[in-house]
Amino acid sequence: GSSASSSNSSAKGSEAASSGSSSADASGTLKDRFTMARPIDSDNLDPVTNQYKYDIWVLASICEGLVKIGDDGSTVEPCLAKSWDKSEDGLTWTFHLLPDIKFSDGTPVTGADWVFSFERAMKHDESIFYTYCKSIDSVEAPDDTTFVLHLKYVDPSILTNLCMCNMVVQSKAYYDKVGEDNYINGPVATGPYYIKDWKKGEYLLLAKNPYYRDTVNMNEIMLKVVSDAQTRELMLQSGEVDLITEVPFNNINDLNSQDGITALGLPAGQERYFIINHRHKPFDNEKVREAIRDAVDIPQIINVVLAGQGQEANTFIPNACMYWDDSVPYPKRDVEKAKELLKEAGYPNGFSFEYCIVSGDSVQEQIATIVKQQLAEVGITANIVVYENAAFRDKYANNGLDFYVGQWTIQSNDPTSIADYWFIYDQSDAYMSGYKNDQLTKLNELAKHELDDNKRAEYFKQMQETFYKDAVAIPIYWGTFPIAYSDKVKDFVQSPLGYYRFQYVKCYK
Amino acid sequence: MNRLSYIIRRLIQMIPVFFIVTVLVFVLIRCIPGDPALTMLGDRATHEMIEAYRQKIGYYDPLWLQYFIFLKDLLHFDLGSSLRYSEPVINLILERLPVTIGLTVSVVFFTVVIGFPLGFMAGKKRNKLPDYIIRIYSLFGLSAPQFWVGLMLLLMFGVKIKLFPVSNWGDTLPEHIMALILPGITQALGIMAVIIRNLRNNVVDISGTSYVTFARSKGLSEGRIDLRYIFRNALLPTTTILSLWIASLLGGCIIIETVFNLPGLGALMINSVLSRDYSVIQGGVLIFVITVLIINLITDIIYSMLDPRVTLN
Amino acid sequence: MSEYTLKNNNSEVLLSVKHLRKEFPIKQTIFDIIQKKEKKKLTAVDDVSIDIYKGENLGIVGESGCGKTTFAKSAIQLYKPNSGEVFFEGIDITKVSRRELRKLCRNFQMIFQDPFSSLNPRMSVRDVLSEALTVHKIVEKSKVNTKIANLIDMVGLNIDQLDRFPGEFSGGQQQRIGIARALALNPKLIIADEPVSALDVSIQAQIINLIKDLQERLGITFIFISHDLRVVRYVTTRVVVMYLGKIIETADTEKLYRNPLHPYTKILLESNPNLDPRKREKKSLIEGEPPSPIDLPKGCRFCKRCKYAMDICHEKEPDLKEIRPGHKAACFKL
Amino acid sequence: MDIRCSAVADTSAKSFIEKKKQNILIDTFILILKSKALVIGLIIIGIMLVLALFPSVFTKFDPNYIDGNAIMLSPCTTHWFGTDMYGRDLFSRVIYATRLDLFIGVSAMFVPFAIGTSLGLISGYYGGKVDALIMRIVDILMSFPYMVLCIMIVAIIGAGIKSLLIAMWLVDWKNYARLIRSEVMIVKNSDFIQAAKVMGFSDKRILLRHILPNVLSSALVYAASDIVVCMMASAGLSFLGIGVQPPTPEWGALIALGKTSLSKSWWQSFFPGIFLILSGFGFSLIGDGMSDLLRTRGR
Amino acid sequence: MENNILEVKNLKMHYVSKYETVKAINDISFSVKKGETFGLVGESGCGKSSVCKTLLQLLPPNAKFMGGSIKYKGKELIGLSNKELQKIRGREISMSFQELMTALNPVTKVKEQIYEQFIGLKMTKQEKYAKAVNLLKLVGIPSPEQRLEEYVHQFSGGMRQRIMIAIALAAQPSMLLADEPTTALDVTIQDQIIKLINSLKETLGMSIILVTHDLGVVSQMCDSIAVMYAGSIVETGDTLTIFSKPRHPYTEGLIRSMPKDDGSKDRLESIEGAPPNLNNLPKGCSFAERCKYATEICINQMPPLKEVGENHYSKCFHTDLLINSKGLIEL
Ligand SMILES: Nc1ncnc2c1ncn2[C@@H]1O[C@H](COP(=O)(O)OP(=O)(O)OP(=O)(O)O)[C@@H](O)[C@H]1O
Ligand SMILES: Nc1ncnc2c1ncn2[C@@H]1O[C@H](COP(=O)(O)OP(=O)(O)OP(=O)(O)O)[C@@H](O)[C@H]1O
Ligand SMILES: [Mg+2]
Ligand SMILES: [Mg+2]
Repeated sequence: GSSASSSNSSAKGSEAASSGSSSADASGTLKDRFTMARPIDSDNLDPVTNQYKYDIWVLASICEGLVKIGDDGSTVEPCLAKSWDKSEDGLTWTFHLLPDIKFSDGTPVTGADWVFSFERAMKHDESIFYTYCKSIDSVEAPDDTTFVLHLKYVDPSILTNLCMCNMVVQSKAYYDKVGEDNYINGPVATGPYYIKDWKKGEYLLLAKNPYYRDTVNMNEIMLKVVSDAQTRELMLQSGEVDLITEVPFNNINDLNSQDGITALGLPAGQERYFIINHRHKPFDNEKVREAIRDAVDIPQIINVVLAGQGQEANTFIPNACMYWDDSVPYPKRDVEKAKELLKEAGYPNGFSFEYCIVSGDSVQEQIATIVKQQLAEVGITANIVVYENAAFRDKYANNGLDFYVGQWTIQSNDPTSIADYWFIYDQSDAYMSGYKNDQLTKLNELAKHELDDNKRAEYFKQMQETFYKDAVAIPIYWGTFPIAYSDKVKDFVQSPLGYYRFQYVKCYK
Repeated sequence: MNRLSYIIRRLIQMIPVFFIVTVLVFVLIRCIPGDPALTMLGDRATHEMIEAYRQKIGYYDPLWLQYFIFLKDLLHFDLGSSLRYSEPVINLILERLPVTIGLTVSVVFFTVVIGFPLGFMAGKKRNKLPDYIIRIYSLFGLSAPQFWVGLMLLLMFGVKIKLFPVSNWGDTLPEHIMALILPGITQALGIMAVIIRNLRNNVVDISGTSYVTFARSKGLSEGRIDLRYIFRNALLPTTTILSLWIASLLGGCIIIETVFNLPGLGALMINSVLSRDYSVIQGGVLIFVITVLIINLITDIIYSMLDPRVTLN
Repeated sequence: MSEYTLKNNNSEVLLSVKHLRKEFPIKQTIFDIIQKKEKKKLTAVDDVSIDIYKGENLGIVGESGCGKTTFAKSAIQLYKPNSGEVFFEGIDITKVSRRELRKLCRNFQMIFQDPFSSLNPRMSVRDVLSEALTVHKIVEKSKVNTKIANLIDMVGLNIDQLDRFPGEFSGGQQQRIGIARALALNPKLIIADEPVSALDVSIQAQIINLIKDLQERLGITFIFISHDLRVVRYVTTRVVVMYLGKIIETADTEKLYRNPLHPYTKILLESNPNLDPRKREKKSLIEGEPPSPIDLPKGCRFCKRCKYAMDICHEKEPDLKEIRPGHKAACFKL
Repeated sequence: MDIRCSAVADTSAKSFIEKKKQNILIDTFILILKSKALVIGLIIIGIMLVLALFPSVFTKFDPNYIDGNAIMLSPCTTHWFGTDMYGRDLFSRVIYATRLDLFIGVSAMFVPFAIGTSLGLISGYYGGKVDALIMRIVDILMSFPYMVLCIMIVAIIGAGIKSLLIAMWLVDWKNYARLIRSEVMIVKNSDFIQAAKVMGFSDKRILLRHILPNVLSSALVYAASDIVVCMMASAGLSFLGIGVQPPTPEWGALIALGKTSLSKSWWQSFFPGIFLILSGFGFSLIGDGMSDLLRTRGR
Repeated sequence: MENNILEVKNLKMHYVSKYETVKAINDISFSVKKGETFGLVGESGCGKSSVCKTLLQLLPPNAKFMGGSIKYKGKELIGLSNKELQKIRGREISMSFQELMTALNPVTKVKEQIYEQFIGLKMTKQEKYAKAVNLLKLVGIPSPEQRLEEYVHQFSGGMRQRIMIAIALAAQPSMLLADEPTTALDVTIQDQIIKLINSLKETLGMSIILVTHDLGVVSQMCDSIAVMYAGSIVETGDTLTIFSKPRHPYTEGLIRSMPKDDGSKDRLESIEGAPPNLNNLPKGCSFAERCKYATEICINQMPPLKEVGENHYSKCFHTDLLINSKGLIEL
């Protein structure tokens, strides 16, 4: 089920995501291959053990599960299961599968494949997706069109969880053939595309799954890896690629003004926060954190850094998610109040701290540049320190960071995982901020087991309010996926969760 | 000295250097903060996951043991496998080596084709207009940032005139060659400056030597003297400098590789350092060291063949 | 002249060189090492013994490359000799510590073969001289300038050339700077290694006169190396003829010039171009090149080019023996 | 010829010293003036130095001030070089960057120069084991990929100019050491060094007073162009995102920032680029001029 | 004159640089007869090599030709194009250089450097080889077949001198300019070279201009000589005359400063002072400053080259004072 609160964003999402559908002219002939450039390659296309968004986003076009998240990112839709029943106690779910489904290598999908796939997901407890299948006790496949889940406890988000990439059906025969070690090169599954060729760090080539049950437009999808943003733009301009991702925000308008190129920000379930390390002085003082919240000018950040392609955020839950609460106040600049708060906190003359950024992340760098000045206006000195990625992570893991910009990209529209990350202290030190609030931990636990939608909403509302009250972190904005593509491209869909839906895309000659 | 015995001696001399470099890389890479588990597992990793991962890759083994294992594998020509790509390091490197070598060849080609004639001309027309123009041009080449030049060339020849691809390593040799032209020119522009200046000075020096005058006294034609005496002899010291550059090109083309999006070794190495992919770094540095040492050896031998005065020892 | 002979024999020995040998190693290949081949070496000075008396002027002549410079340099420890002893006023300077040697050094100075390369191109004449004077505290600080002026004057240079650099002087002037530098330390022995070979006759005469004057006035002992036989005859009191690292003949200058014993010495003296255009020889007196000092032939070193060579010459090396009083030579024929 | 032992009066000799010393200075100055390259180079670097020392005299804008109303302005009368994406005045950023850039260039050159020269001297002069050791280290440094080392150092001490400098200090001396060593090997066998030995001078004196001045010139000339290379390297690091810490103005970083919108706002990388090239010119000209000068001074 | 193979008239040449003008050749005239060895004598730096290089127009870029004429076999060489000069150089007049350690290309085999002389002649490889071997034999290099394959650095100084002479003779020129062929060599090798050139001259019938400052060498080789001082010829005549009756103070000084062969230890007479700077020549006689006969006129006026005997000229106002000067040798 989906909540009403996310409907507005999903509507917007679907509109923008299916680009230029209005002018779908029948005159053009399709190219053989659709080429896009992205900055980073996938690392691991094992549906279970992968970790990066760049893996999951692609996997969405390769693998399918029982159900899937709709293209708007907010609804759960049937996929390989055409319907399902839930037992009275909510612990047994029976899925009725589509008949005659075949893997991309032509072998039929059997119950054994389903069982194998799920059991593998449940076995890999080091996978970052393990939480999504935590509630499943066991699975069985009485026949090739029925699949049954037995839960350990009632799980309100089980259907959304089943949309995750680790619970997709994969060919057991193929797995047995290549073995665990080579499985990161990708599974054989039932999605519209399969992996035809993968030169790591260079490109990933997908080809149409001939056994796919639905229409697929392009024969091949080429995902090139081009790390430099400028080079990506030049490639688009020269026509070498049809679409590029992660366009620098301040170039969107410029690209848009060029002939034959459209650039825009696709709505994304992505949020950036200023994350403050409560364990470091003076951030242990709530007033100081509030002062910072009052000192930053988020509209300016969105204007300068995102060229307007973003939305101010108010809480830790991205607005693409269920249970997002609009009533939580948005951070608003108030220099006087910030100064006042600082005085109350005992820092009338301000203080200085280390503002840590990861090298090579231009958005982080730009935000830092602006915030440095904004904070300076209330007397706080931010010393920007650039860490190279791994060093950053090391410092991050050892509580060494004072203050940094964190980013969360949702993989499902259920906010459970993000709430876990913030409020299960033992798991992640509350996003490494060191914030510890037992009450919130308890609330989160309750929300996890609550079947009643309204009650869940209430729990999440409370969490969001406390999050604001304690000034745990400062939400900045909900981002977009900045892309640019040639006008030859129609119907490119990337859901707000980032999933590519390559079966829709059309690229004309 | 006998060439063969010289080569053997040089190869033997390489062993300690090679050995020390392995130790150095091994220790250095493990000294720097950042641990592979954290980078590999990403933001959402829990403490347990990190722990499990570290166990898996032998993070807690004593350093000497890790090194020992590394050496042992090395004896079987096994450089280990990449943590990030889960692929044998040797495959990763061999896949990218052609690109890097191709790039180097392209750079050397353009340096030679453009730089040699210019340097020679500047030297011949010393303190005349062509000399000044060439020297100013070479200074420009020296002090213009590569990435800027690269992007400008791409804008001009990739987007506006569409003569070359912006980035298409491609699958066939002609495609590869096309992809290597602009990066070759860009990188050559910087090196050329050094080559031109060096060659110019050599030409000036050689033009004044008495063997050139003596050659003239023999009644040889100017063309022959330019080519056989001045150019040929001026080239000798320049080739040494060029070889030093070739060595550093093999490991240092990262900026060019990024701008032109070439899947070369530089990018692989940098990314591996960034993600603490230990075995790739070790393997990469190892291959690099061997290549550099061999290139040095080859240049020394070639040099000794070109210049009989140089003795190999 | 007989007066010189007398004087020498009565004087005390200043520098006594005993069985001096200097070899330069030749690099080996890896195969040579593996095959345990004997290390090759270039024998530049081979078992040379000679006494140098106080106040005399000893000439050393010989073909180029025969080891004259090497002998001189190893005698004063600029090259570490491989074996042999060198006594300077009774002290074995091959055995003293570096420190002590440094102190002893000021007693023997050298004038180098190439005047230009023997001067630091980046030090002015003043710097060169004042450094020598101050480091060894030859004179008080305040007197340094006076002393420099004296020295400069003594070698016939002009005081206003003091601040010039060696490159700005002619060869003869450079050579004089070298002499001034050597004189600065008040040495007892000066080794002059071909001090005039790079110069013109007119300048050569000035230097020769200067050397003679110095010897007479200050009583400095000289070792005078040259291949200009006329100059040697003019300047020296006793001559040593070297061939391939060995002394083959030694005698008082006039004795040797009037009556050379060794075949090589004879050829050498006759090779000296005659100043009279009417006396031209057609045929060269000597054929071939000297053998390489790396693979020395068995027997007499000169036998290959010697027209008097006998069988024994190819078998055994002749010793240097006294043929006449004060006249030694190494040849079986004598 | 008689030997004139005339005692030259102390005083006249002394007065001679002073006069001559002055003349040497003037001579050198005239020589410098005669070398066009040197003069032009010195003028360029002189202007740069003035900019570096008193940037505030030349611009009224704070280089780091973010002006939301002046984003991406093209060059105009108020903003001579235009503004960047934050609305900062580019002219003042370029001017203020001069100090840091000159510092980077000079210090990245100087320390390796000092280390390399000393080690090269020692290695060339003493030879043997010391030499073998130093040369092996040079070999190792030569064969170690430079950028990888750079990034490792960045990882250890954080991004920024500091790590760039340290990386250069650690690595770049090898060139100087090689250069100096090979020259020392030649010079140490020359007669004037033997003369110094026979004069009983200490090794220290021979090394510093006699050998060093004779081997320094080529290293000096190399150093002048090395400065440019160092400044370029810092630009490269900025490109890779591990250059100076924002918002510090630095030419390389300015160019790198500007390159994201090359076609739209050319001025962003153009002007800092011009300054970078200009200073490169300046230093290279000084290097060229110096080599000319040393050549005429030499023989 | 018919039998003059080379006539040089009023030759002037300066080296011009940014800082100074070196007046290396100041109005020099002389002629060389067929089959004669003509010596150019004078102390180092007086312009002897410059004269030779001017004859073949092989001057460095900073040299500036200031006038004069060079007639070779009646043909004017000044003003010839490069192409025409190339035909003269090596084929007609060839030169062996003073800088024997550096005048041969270090990186090509001796063989190739000799072969270069055969360019343009239609010769087969074998012919070239045979000729090269012959040449080396001629100059007395043992095992020439092997030596042809070697590089210059493998030869000793004396050998290099011979190779240079061999190259210079390869095209059988009518005239050889030998620039200090013996200066850097020791007496025995010097002796060999002297005898070699003398015999070659006879067998090949060449004319030779020999440059040296060694009077011993001059006496053994030259038929007539010109004594140079500071860029001009101060005395010229046949060897015997000049050696026995020098009529210029400088020549006299030179001769006097030679140590005698007879073992006498009389103080040598040296010429005081140093030669004038060629970039700042005095107005009058350039030797005046060092000359013991000098009077006012010498300082103010340039002396003319006066005939003082048969074929004997001296550039001095006071040749009369020297009428009884003692030479090196007694006639
Ligand atoms: N430093 C050195 N290393 C190796 N060999 C040397 C060295 N110095 C001299 N020799 C060799 O030792 C031999 C003697 O040389 P030395 O310079 O003593 O001769 P010389 O008699 O002084 O000759 P010349 O008259 O040319 O000065 C020569 O064969 C020379 O090649
Ligand atoms: N390229 C040049 N530029 C400037 N001056 C030169 C040049 N070549 C020679 N000179 C000067 O011209 C004068 C004559 O030189 P030249 O070489 O003809 O003398 P030389 O008589 O051959 O002397 P040496 O006996 O030393 O060979 C010298 O003073 C020399 O310094
Ligand atoms: Mg010698
Ligand atoms: Mg000459």
